Amino acid sequence: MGGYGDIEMIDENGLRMDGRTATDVRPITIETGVVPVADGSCRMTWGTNDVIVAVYGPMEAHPRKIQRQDRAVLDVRYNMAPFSTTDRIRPGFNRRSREISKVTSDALESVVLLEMYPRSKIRVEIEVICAEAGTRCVGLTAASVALAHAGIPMSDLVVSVASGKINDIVVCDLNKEEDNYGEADLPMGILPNSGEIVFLQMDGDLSQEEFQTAWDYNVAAAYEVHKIMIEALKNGGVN
Amino acid sequence: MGGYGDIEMIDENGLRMDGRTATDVRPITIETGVVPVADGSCRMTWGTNDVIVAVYGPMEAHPRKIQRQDRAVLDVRYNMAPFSTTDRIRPGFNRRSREISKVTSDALESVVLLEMYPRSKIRVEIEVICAEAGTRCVGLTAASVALAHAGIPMSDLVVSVASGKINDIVVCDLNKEEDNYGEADLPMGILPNSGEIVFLQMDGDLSQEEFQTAWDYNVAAAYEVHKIMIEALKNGGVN
Amino acid sequence: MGGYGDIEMIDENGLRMDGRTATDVRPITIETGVVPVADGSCRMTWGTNDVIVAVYGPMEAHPRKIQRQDRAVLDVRYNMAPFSTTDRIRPGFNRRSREISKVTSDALESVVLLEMYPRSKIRVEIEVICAEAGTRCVGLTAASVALAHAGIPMSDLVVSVASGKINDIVVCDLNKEEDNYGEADLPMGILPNSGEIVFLQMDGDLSQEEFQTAWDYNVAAAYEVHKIMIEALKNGGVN
Amino acid sequence: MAIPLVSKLLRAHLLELASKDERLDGRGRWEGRETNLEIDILPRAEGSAKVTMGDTIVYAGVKFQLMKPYPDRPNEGGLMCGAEVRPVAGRNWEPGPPSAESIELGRVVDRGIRESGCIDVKSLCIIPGEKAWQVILDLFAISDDGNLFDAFALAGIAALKTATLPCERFEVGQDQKLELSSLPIMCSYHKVGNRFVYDANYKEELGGDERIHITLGEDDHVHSLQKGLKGIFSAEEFVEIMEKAKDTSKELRKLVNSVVGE
Amino acid sequence: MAIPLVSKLLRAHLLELASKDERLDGRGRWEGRETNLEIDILPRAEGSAKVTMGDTIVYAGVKFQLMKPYPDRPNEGGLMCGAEVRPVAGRNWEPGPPSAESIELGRVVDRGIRESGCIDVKSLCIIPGEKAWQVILDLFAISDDGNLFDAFALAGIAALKTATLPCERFEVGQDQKLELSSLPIMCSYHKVGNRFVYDANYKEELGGDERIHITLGEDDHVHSLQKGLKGIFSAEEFVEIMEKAKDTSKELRKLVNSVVGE
Amino acid sequence: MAIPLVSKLLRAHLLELASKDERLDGRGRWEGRETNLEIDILPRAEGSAKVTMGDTIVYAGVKFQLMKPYPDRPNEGGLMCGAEVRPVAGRNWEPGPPSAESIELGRVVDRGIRESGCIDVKSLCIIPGEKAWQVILDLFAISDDGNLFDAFALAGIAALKTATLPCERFEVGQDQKLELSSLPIMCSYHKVGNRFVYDANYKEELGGDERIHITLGEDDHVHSLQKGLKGIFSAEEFVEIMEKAKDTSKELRKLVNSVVGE
Repeated sequence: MGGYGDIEMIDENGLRMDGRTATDVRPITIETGVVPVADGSCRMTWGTNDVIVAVYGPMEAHPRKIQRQDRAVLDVRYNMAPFSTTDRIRPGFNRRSREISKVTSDALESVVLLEMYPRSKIRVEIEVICAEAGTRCVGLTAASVALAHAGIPMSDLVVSVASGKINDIVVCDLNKEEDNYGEADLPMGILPNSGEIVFLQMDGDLSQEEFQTAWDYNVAAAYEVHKIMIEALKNGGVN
Repeated sequence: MGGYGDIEMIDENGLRMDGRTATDVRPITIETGVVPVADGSCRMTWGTNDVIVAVYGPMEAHPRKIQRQDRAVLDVRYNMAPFSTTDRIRPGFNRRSREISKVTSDALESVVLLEMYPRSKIRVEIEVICAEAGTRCVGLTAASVALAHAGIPMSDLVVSVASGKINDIVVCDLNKEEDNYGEADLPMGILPNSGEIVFLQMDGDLSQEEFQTAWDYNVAAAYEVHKIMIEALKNGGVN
Repeated sequence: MGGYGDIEMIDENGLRMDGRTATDVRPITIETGVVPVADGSCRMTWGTNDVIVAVYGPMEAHPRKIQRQDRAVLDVRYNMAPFSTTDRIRPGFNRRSREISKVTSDALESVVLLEMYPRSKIRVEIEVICAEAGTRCVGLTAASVALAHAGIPMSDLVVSVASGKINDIVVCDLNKEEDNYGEADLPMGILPNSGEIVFLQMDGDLSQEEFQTAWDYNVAAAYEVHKIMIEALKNGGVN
Repeated sequence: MAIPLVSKLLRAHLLELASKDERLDGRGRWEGRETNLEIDILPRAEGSAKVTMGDTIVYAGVKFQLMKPYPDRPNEGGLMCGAEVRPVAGRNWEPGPPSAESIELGRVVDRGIRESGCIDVKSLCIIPGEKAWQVILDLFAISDDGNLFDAFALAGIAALKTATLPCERFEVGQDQKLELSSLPIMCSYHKVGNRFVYDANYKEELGGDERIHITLGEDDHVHSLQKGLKGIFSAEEFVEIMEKAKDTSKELRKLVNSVVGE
Repeated sequence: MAIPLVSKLLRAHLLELASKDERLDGRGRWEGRETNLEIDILPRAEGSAKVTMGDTIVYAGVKFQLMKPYPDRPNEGGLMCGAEVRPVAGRNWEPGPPSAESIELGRVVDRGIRESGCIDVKSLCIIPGEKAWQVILDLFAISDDGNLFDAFALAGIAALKTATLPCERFEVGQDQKLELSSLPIMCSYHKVGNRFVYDANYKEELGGDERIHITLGEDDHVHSLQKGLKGIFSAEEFVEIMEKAKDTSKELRKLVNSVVGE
Repeated sequence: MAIPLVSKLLRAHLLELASKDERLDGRGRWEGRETNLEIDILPRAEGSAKVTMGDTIVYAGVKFQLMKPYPDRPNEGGLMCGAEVRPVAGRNWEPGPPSAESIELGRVVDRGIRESGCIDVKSLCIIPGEKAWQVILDLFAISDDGNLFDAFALAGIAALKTATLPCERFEVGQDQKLELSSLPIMCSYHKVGNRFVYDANYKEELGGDERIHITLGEDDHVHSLQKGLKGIFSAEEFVEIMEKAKDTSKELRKLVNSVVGE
């Protein structure tokens, strides 16, 4: 969070630099089946973000020591392609990617019915092809679509959205410029059917009141994004 | 061994800069049970050295390929905490730590009755929290106390002491300044009941005569340190 | 391939700087049995190249997961010693060595009768002690001699030679200076009994006609080198 | 970290205890273990603290290095925060490169401190574009009986508050205190027996589900949140633990101030 | 890459098909799959392309960095080419450090481009001995249904041909196109059922033997060759595929020119 | 290094031999194997030696690099000594990162040379604080039939004694010999069949217990000691091998001088 508040990110009519109101979400598209060799897949664009997710499995978990007798193992990887950002990302180990992989995995484990596939493994591969802001939210949302496309049973889809604060104003779904100068970021993973939460992070500075506003914006946006997800799955069918 | 002999490390009365005679050992304290979740543990301070050792086991050795049919495996790690020295130590692989872990393990294997626990593993974790000089001696000595505290049977305790040479004079138990300007260092691991040796290293320059003196100082000091170890184990009991 | 064509590498009589004609190969020696503890070994010098190969096996392949039910596993490593080149080579992982190991292994797998040793492993260790140019050819050729010396059955020996282009002229077996200024390099692995190919790489720039000439030079040279290999195996016998 | 097998018995026992509003070690649901804070205990560090929370024991040490400021922030120094949980700390911690667990530990504590803005990185600049201080906070666990997150965060902020810039050793003026403009405090809640409790111990962690880490600053401003592990929670549950965190963070801030001096 | 077990049935089936001059998916022996080339599809890259060959899908992205020329070549910039096949691309690709397979992939594609001399490395120099451009070509597989080599090579050369030097962002003048003096094209042949075929798919690779990669430039000049995997071939076999490569490379060069513009 | 299983039979056999004061290969207790030293055998190294001790064969090569002296020792160059035992040397040596065994090998040989002070690191300084020579001694095993320690130490000191500073190639004056002020020699003793023997071969190492490495310089000054492996020894035992080391080191020093020239 940069917090360089001298640039005007919101005009006198409450509109943001890209014309959105405080609660508007960037344009979203979802296409399933984009990785033909996978068991399920989708491509999600969200603003300039471009994320591809492939799902493999359920398949036999090996080596055997990683098997669980009573459920499937979920193996989630989040990765940014080297050309996905303005400064090239060197391939290889990366603490940020490791942490995002872990929280994404934790969120998906909360909804995937792993008990249905004892001793097996389900792989979820999230590749960020082009990054704007909020890639972890796009990755988690797209992963739940790809799992559904692969026919993996889940208790609910996960919709992930982040709200934040710029120029002391809380707004939904920060774009890249807003993220650079933003003062806080609150990404959440929401179950649209129950309103419950499976993913939560936040950093920056939010008063208790601002925090509540950001939370509410996220919940409202999640319902909108959920409609697009359902539409894409209807069009794309299940693999 | 620096060997810059122009600084006077010993005065006309044969006293060293910290007031010790040639054969005096720095002040030592030992406290057992400092790692409550371990099966045995101790903290040893020796001069400004501050070392914590935890022992886990005997427990099942896995993966199975590391098991030995006729005895336990001893897994010893020596490590310096990043804040243990004036210049921060970067965490991770380190040739010096690997070598000290190996010679410490070799020394302890010589006394621990490993045959009593076939197919199992005993872990010894040596953590240097604050380093002065002679950390390998402190680590080895403290490890044998922690093993005793864990109730692991041993043929004897190991007492480790180093003597060295400064300004062409042999002295016992070099402190940090003496070590910086010293011309030789002879650390030994001694069994106080038999006077036998399980650990021996040396580097620098010692004539055969000086070498004999350093050896004798170490043996004498070992008996003194041994008393403190016994006292601590009496007070702390066995876990 | 440098391609700095202003240095005259071939004189008016068609002779190269070291006196060879376009089709001459550098001097070669082969000695078997140079690694006494190995099951088969040889040392090959080729110009200033000095390469040692040791073969271990067939022996049990472990861990068991690398075993193949119907054949032996061939484990080939090509490595350059740190002092083998003018600029010291740092030990450790190296993409070039990994790739040469793989293509050498692929070539040898094509001739070694691996089906005769199910569930076992054969190790081939190629160490370049001194490098001039064409070390991958020397390594592959010497490896087939060492395998023969170890008594491992093969359908044929492999002879590896490289031709290239300097000053727009195709010549056989580039030496170091020629390699530095050369415009192309075509290393091949040839079976002298059938004339078939098991190894092929090339980079640089060759017209179709030049390519054919380089190919023909390699095949002719392979028959000459083959004689030296046979001679060495006769003298050294099989282990 | 090796994943220990959790017996169904433990989970069932925890559920039963929860139904009676009890905990394994007799504590109340929002009650923390006895917490002890010592400072200046690492002679080679420029700032240090040791925190004991029940049988959980951790150290924090601060070291400083000179750095060249990043080209896009020529007037700023830096903060680096690393958490190491070596196998000394418990039978399930393993040697080797940092596990996903210890990476998460370090990054969550780091964010709580960094995002609170308590360290003015501009004040760490010595010569713009040329020389600045890098603050390195190393967190080191000695005994893990659960809730390393809060222990690390508490030791970390206390160590920073006691730290002195070693200007003399680096020949850039006179030694001076590192200034902290606020005291961010982390409080962690773990779902055990289907309800959130504060300061879970190791067994509760083992038989529990998700955990939530909240870092609060002055006036209850939120600086960092993290949900870890598999688990689902409701907005109502979150509101309840946020309320508790407001109280507990104030108490812990008082403890730091009483030991370090405001 | 995990090595999948190949059933003897698959090999027998491929052999039988070959005896009837047929292939698994009905193609002719020298027929490639439907190939599609898109450019400028990666907004953060300075040049980009996506290639679809049947169910094989890859991306190529070009980035530029400033570098200090190597002391022995003060007037030259550099080219770096990396191929990554991450586990997204298929069930047998595994995470972790690059496998021998992906190292070979990157190095073979790199050599074809580098040795053709299509990039004039001298033109990449900005200030001799001080500053030059480094061209970084990243090849990234999304879906591997066989013949990643040709897909990578095609996407790579197309991405380079669309690339723009970001001089303005690096404050060294005005943006300008990267000049390519030629278009090296790779064609790969795989021995399947005891005969070579062009553009093998994943199943053919699985049940096949050696493969040969040929990179040809203008006037059929040879720039790079590589034989991969276990297998023996004759001079006659090689002559045959070289003839086929001359034709196919011309067709693919035409495709690149038609999409990118000459 | 893979740990081979040692049969109890081998240990029993060695014990029986020892009781008769015999050894596996018929040598006397303090007798070394036939030792051969060749120099100048690596054309790309600035100093080199090859040592054969029975079936143990090793190379040592010296290379020089320019370095910037360490800030706290501006008038000194450096010495780096690395031992690599690659799988070529025997069936139990494995590929991969250096094992604990090969790290110990390198460090023990390094200390013997470094601590003898035979290289005057001040003489390696070219421009104080700016430029100095770094001596790199690489030890490389070709065949391990036991006692790599002594073979490495002997080859190492001989290679250093033949080394020439490549001043001309680095354009810092005329080539000159590396000066050695003394010749530290290592002698290693292994407890086999319950008694120490000199120069154990591989089978004796396999069925033996602890080993002791002694490096002696001029006038029998001690420069380095190391006890390796599990085992207990008495002061009397140590006195005995120290006496033997005094004799043997003198003989080996004579060998080096006769081959290299004093």
